[in-house]
Amino acid sequence: MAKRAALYLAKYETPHDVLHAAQEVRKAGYAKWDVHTPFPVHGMDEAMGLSDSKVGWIVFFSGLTGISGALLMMWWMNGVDYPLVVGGKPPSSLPADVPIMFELMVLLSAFGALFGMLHLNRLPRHNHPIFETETFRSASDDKFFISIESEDPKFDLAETKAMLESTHAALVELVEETLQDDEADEEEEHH
Amino acid sequence: MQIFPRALNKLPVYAALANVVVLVAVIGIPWYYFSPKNLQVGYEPHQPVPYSHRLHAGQMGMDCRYCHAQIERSAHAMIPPTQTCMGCHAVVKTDSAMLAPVRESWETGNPVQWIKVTKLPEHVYFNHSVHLAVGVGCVTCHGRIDQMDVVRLDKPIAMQWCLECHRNPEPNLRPKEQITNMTWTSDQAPPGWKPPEVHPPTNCSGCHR
Amino acid sequence: MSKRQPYPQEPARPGDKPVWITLGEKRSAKAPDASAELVTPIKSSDVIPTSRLSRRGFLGLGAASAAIASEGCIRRQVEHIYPYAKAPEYVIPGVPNHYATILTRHDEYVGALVESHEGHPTKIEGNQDHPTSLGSADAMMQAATMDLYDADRSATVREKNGKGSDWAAFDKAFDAILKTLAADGGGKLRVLMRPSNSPTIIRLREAAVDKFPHARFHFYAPVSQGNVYAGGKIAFGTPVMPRYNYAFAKTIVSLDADFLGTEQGALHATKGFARGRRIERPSDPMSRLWVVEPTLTVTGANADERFRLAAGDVDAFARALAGELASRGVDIGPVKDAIGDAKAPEGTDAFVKALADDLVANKGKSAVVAGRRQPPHVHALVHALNTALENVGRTASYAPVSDLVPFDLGADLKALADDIDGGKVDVLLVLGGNPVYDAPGDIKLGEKFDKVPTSIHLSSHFDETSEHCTWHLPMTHELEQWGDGRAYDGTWSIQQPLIAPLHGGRSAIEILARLGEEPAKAYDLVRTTFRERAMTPAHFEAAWKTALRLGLDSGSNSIQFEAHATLPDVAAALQKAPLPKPIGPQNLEIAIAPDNKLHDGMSANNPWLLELPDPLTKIVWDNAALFSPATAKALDIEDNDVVSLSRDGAQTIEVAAFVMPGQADNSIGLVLGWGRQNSGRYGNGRGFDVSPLRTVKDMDIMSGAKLAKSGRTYKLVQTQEHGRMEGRPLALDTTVEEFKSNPHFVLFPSDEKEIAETGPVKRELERPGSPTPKTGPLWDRIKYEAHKWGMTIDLSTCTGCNACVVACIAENNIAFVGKEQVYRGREMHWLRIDRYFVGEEENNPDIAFQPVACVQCEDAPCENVCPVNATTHSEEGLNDMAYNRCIGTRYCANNCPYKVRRFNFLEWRSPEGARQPVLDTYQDIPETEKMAFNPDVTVRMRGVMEKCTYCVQRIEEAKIAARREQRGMGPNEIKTACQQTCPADAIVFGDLNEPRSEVSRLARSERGYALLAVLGTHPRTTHLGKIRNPSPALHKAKEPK
Amino acid sequence: MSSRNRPIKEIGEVYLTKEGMSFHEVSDTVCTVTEKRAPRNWWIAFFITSTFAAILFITIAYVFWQGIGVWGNDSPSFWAWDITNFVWWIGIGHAGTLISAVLFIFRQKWRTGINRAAEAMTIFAVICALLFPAIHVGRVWFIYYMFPIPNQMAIWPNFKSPLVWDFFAVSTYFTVSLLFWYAGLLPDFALLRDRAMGMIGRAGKIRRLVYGSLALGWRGSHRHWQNYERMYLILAALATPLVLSVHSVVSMDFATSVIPGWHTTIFPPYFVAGAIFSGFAMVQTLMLITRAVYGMKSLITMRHLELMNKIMLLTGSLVGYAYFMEFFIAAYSGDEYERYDFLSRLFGPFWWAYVWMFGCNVVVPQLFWFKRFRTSVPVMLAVSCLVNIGMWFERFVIIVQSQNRDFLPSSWGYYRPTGVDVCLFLGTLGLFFTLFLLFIRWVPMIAIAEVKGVLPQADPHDVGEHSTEGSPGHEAAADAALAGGE
Repeated sequence: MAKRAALYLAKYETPHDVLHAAQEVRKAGYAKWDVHTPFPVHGMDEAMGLSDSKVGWIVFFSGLTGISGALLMMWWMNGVDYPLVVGGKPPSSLPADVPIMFELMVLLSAFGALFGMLHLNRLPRHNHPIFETETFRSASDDKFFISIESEDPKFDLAETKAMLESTHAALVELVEETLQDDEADEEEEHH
Repeated sequence: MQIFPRALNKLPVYAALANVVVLVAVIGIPWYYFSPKNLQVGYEPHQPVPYSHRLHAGQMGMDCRYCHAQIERSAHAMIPPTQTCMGCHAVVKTDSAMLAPVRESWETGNPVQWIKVTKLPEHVYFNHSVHLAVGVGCVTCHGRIDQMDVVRLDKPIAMQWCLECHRNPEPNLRPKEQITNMTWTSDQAPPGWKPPEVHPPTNCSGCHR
Repeated sequence: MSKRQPYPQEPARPGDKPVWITLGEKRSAKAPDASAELVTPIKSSDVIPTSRLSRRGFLGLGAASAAIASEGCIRRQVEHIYPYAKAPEYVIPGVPNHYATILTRHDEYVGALVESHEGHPTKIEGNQDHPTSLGSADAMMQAATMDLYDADRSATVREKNGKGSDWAAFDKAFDAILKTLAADGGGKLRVLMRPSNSPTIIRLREAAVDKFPHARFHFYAPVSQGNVYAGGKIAFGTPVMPRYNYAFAKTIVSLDADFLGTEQGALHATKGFARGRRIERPSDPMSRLWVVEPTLTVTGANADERFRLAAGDVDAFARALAGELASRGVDIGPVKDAIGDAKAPEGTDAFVKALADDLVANKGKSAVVAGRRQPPHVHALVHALNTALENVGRTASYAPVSDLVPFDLGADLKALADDIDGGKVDVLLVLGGNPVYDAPGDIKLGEKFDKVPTSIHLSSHFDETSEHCTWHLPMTHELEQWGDGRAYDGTWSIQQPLIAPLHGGRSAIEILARLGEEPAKAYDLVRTTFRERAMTPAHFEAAWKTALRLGLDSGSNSIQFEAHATLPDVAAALQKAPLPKPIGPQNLEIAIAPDNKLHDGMSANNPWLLELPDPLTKIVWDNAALFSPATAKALDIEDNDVVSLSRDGAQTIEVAAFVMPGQADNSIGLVLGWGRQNSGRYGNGRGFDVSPLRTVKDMDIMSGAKLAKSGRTYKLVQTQEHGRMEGRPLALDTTVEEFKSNPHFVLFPSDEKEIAETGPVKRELERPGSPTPKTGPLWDRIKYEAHKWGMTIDLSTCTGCNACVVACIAENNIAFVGKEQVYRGREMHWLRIDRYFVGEEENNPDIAFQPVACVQCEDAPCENVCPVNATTHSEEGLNDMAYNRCIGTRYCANNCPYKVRRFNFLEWRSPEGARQPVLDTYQDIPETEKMAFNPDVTVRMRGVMEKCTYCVQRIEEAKIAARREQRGMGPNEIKTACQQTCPADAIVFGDLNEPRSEVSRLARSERGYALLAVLGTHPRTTHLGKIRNPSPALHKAKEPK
Repeated sequence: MSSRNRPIKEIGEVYLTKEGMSFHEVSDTVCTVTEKRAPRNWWIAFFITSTFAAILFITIAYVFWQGIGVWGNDSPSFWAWDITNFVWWIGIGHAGTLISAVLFIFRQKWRTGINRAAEAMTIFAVICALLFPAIHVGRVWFIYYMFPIPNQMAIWPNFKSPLVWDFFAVSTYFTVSLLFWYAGLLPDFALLRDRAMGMIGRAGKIRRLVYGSLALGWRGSHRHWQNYERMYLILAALATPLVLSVHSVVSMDFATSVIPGWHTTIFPPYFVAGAIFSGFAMVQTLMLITRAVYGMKSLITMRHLELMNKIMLLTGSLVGYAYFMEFFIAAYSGDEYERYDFLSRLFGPFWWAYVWMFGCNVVVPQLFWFKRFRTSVPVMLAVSCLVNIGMWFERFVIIVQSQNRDFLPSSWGYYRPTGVDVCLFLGTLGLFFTLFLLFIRWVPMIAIAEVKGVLPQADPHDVGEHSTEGSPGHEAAADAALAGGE
């Protein structure tokens, strides 16, 4: 069972520390790195220099589908396919369609929001090298981490370690993952 | 420590695929398999008397209304009484084994227990007379009965199918004298013949009362 | 949900008796069709159609497959088709035949036209050509099919020792009996039967007397014409049946006579009366009806002037009236002295005076009518008055009575009882009737019967009387038997069977024939009698066929003679008859009348009638003792209290009390026909039997009643609990005067165009009508180019008689649900008659009847809210209801302002093993009841909504017929069931787009208004406002008080 | 400089949690509930509620077998307890999403203590509500006619029917609430997963598998947090109008009809106010109980409760206003039917129901004008229960009373319920509480990640020297943080 260096994990005690550390790492010019916190830490977006989230767009378009789909469905079913005289009203009347148009818009938007988020985050991903280490368990509790992946071009066992220690990390650890036969697709999944 | 195998990371892909499959199944399967087209058409029960429409209506060319008398006056299909059969079979094929049930019925007075082929739901009120009156041919709903040795259900008799014609009857209309003609096509229409102006009901009480 | 399949199920079996139908054609009897689960053969256990997989039982599970089934898919179970073996002539499966016959109604014969589907009767209409019905039928006739299919009818001959017997055994025994009787000329033979003017019965009776000279015939019926005949005897020297021309009479006075309801001849009386009331323009003349009666009756409810008067005081009132007339120069000769200075009952003075003036003003155009239960001399006096008022020959004429039975039937029955006590009776033959139940209490007939060595009872049910007889014989229903009878005017009518006896019974004449001539088929007996219409054999057959076809022998009606009362005799009778002690708080009265629905209780097992709300009290499944609000307060009685009533010489009964406005003070109103113990599953123990209170002396009117509260209560159930309109413009009415001054009293006519025509609306009237909103909807309203079905209901002529309600039940397979469910407000009647009390006086209100069925709104609120499009509009503006699409959210019913939608809360036609709500037991409905279903109408299952469809099945049939025959439709071609049966012709249906149709004319009438039009529902049903014709004089007289 | 997350004592703000709570304490307090064995009381409660839940399902089976005639529904009360219960439950189901969404958008940090439980309650209430439209139809096996699916009858639902709107609205609401709830749970499931790592034996393995798969491999990555926060904000933004729309649509079942007492434009806002009112009352009831049972006083503080009471006072008064407006409109409309109907609410056969409704919904909440009552647990418990009773009667009055006094006096009636009606209603209560008990037993009943997010030390700019080497106890850190704050 060959092992391979997957990522460096640096642990911090407080949000304050990890925020500063993140700024350092970013200065150091790493690309494939991440911060792990039990709750979203404010100012981290800037610290990591992340661009705005794209969830909004997904929601917008799914919502659009919902509202137009609803209108189309009702117009065709009641107005075109089998127009019936109901209460002496015209077979297809817009006012009556409004509530359902709204509901379907909301419904599809909601789906768009959640699944869009999951998609952008490439979740669900139940298996991740980072889970190899016991240290990481506290990431969801009260500790703060920075991880730098080995795929990162600037990744270097020595330098990266040094850089992370320079950020007052409470602990720096190299996480290794065991390689399997399906190496190939494992690789491509990283890219 | 990993809880799940790496393979599970493909989950999203599988989930997406599964979704599509289920969706298609849920809508598609009932749509097709529960449809009269699939469940009704081809119903071909074994009748107590192997009466052959092919022989009587086809080869001998008897008019449908010879047996199904009064069908132009009544709502019902007018399955002929034993009397009608005996009209001929008192002299023709008097000892045919196949006709035994008919003769028995004639003697005992008990009816021949025909099996219903063209079954409508019981809340549907179909009226033969009016359809014939406007010139809907037998063949339109019953198919080439003159080619059937055993009567089989030929058309998906369901609301949707009825509506197709009720919404656009013209293609299914013919001159009144042609209603029992199994082979009539619109190009045989006499010159200048126009399908009559019928306005079949598409509202509920047209068929449900 | 299902309808019957077209083909008859049951083969003709060798055993069956042949049934004869019109034109003497013979055909084989057929049991009902079976195939759909609703109907199975009643005689054949062998052929159970496989499709009788009870879908309902199965739906109980809510099985999804049922859903699929109703979509017409996978119905794999085999369905059979059973064509005839030998097709009967004149029967095209699916095309109903109609046969003319007669039915007994209130002990008179009424012409009927019966619809028969593949050999079993499903619907009864009046016979257009018959003088008694003139095309109309009443509630009891409409319900007759249910009597025919009553599953509790007796099916076997029974002996006292309980062991079932059969006809063969009886015939043997009976022959022996007759032999022994022949010895002394039948000295110990007694025959008890209901009075009947059937020529055949009379003939056979005479024949029997020839053979058994010493035998005695006795007659009894709980309700009889005795007093009427006796009165005629006094006045004219011969018993007569008076007839009044209500159409022509301008002033009609009813002295305790319910001539629109329970009296004989009510059907044609209503026809005539309605004609006199139907006014279209204010200028039209209108009759005025004065009623003096103790209990609010249908007649009283239609009165213009009504006085609540105890039945016992009516005598005094009549005399006072005569006096007033005399004092106004009406020549009543010696009668004047006979009445001396009779005091009018207190409070009636103004009434009598105004009435007298009105009569004098309308000499020769008036009619005075006395009620059946009033004593003979009152009838005599009435004849005298009609003579004196010159009405004879104009509004009053008299027909001879064809069968001479004793006038006092009670006494006749008593004579029989005494003979039994005296051991003079060995053999008692009771043909029909149920004397033990309905005989006066003081005779104790049951005990008497037990003493008779051989008593034979022929009856449809094994009833109270059968229990006291040694032999019980099942009797045929009138739709199963040959017979004949005479109409009130003597018209000779033939009764022909529609179906072979379901339970192998025999008719009265078949038994009677055994006494006299040699036994023969009823058919021959009736024909033999008919020969008496002196005709050569050649003519005979033709005449016979015509009579069968028409249901009557035209020209056989006896001459109406215009007799003039011989005043001295009347005077003598009056002198002989002392005035009864006036009714008062110290002298309570009990007045017994036949019931509005069950009459005398002979069809007490008929669920259609049992669940039919009483026209006035709206009580179902029960009768009650009626008290006026004042009396109730005085006696401290409330609704539902159980009180015990008694009087000297009579037994005590317990009955539930009901406080009824319009009831006379100190008079307790009771009705016959209830409290049957042995009527069958539906009728047993319903209501209270009042006959124990009757005595031979006083059958109907009895003073000196004693009343005691039991402290218990009994649940009386009404279909309408709230009787006031709360000032809402619902059943609009006005007086002739107001109508003249303001022809548009209904104020806002039913559509914009009308408003333009009739001009602005008067606001000052205190009861505003309901305007159609001036601002229409936001969209263009739909135009109905082709047919535009509509209906008008004339509140002026509607008497509230309930015939239309039962007609609707019979036509549309409407379920009955039982007392408990009605209590829960779940009655299913598509057509209901709302009864409102009008006016402030709670003791003596005016009555307004308003029939309400689905009004077929053009902009129907119910349709908008149905989530599944189960109720939508047709191109002809019908508010369609697709039962098979309905999922039962009941939202439509919520949103129906008229509350005419009915919901199947439970499976009223219980599936196997499910609780039958009507009886609250676990059982299926009887197979025979299923034969009553109309095959053209879907039978609704539980969980679906239903409502009036304007009889869409009739509309479609007519349209199809027209198209089949390549013709247009006649202006008034279609008649709905309610319209066809309405004796008052108050309901008119037709095409509003058809200028020639009657409905299009009436809908535009000035009295026309749309119920709750203010909601903008644009109903297709137009109600015509009610016009009353109160006496101006009387009201002026009232003013000062 | 001071922390955004610290209360400004000057204006009387207090801590949202027990002062100085550390991240780990928060995790512990909440998670241990799901990790320890259930307390005895839990089992007793669970036994009782699940019994009632069982009754519910038996009753439903009975109704299917016999038909809904076994209920008291009649003509004219074609709808009665069935729809009353439906509207009541839906109303209760509004508080959850409202607390989560609306308060989230208004940045009301105090919501964090209660939003999780509130959302759960929403979902369970909506489940109970959805039961009724389903079983109240006469032929339940045909209910799919309501859905726009292709069929051999070639006929579609009637989209003009408010009932169809209702179906879409409620099912949408249920789905969205579910998504919202689950999204919020993601990080907490991850926490439970990670805590389970240490556990040995079967229990640990199962917990790892279950919570692991539910956590979808969440690893608190900030790149994820970024999308996550945006998603949460959007869901909140969607849910807010949704909440308002749902009960508006429900109210349209009545408002679009013609029946006096139903046909009212005031209904949508009036129903929404009522919904929030009853919803908060139910949340309050539940919170008070769980708080007592599980000693969550550190996380569900008196401040939470008092704020809730204030909202109840507000919405209660709104509802009261609506009651008065109804009468005014009826009088002002000049519509005799409308007038009569409202008068008979007071003096008609159902006056007693009106008294319950008015007393519980309008009079009782006025107690909360006084801080003494606002902060007294027994009082608020009593009030919140009474409010729920009152709100049930409100729906009863609107639905049944109006039907029994509509246009034609001839068809007026008096509604009488049956035992089956009662069993159904109690049954839904049983189902509701059963689900809720299961929830507090297996799911973090408080949004841990969010609570941590509003702790003072969660703010990176929250000064207070934190050693860079080694780790001082959490208390120390917290104290330091506090010191810095003042």
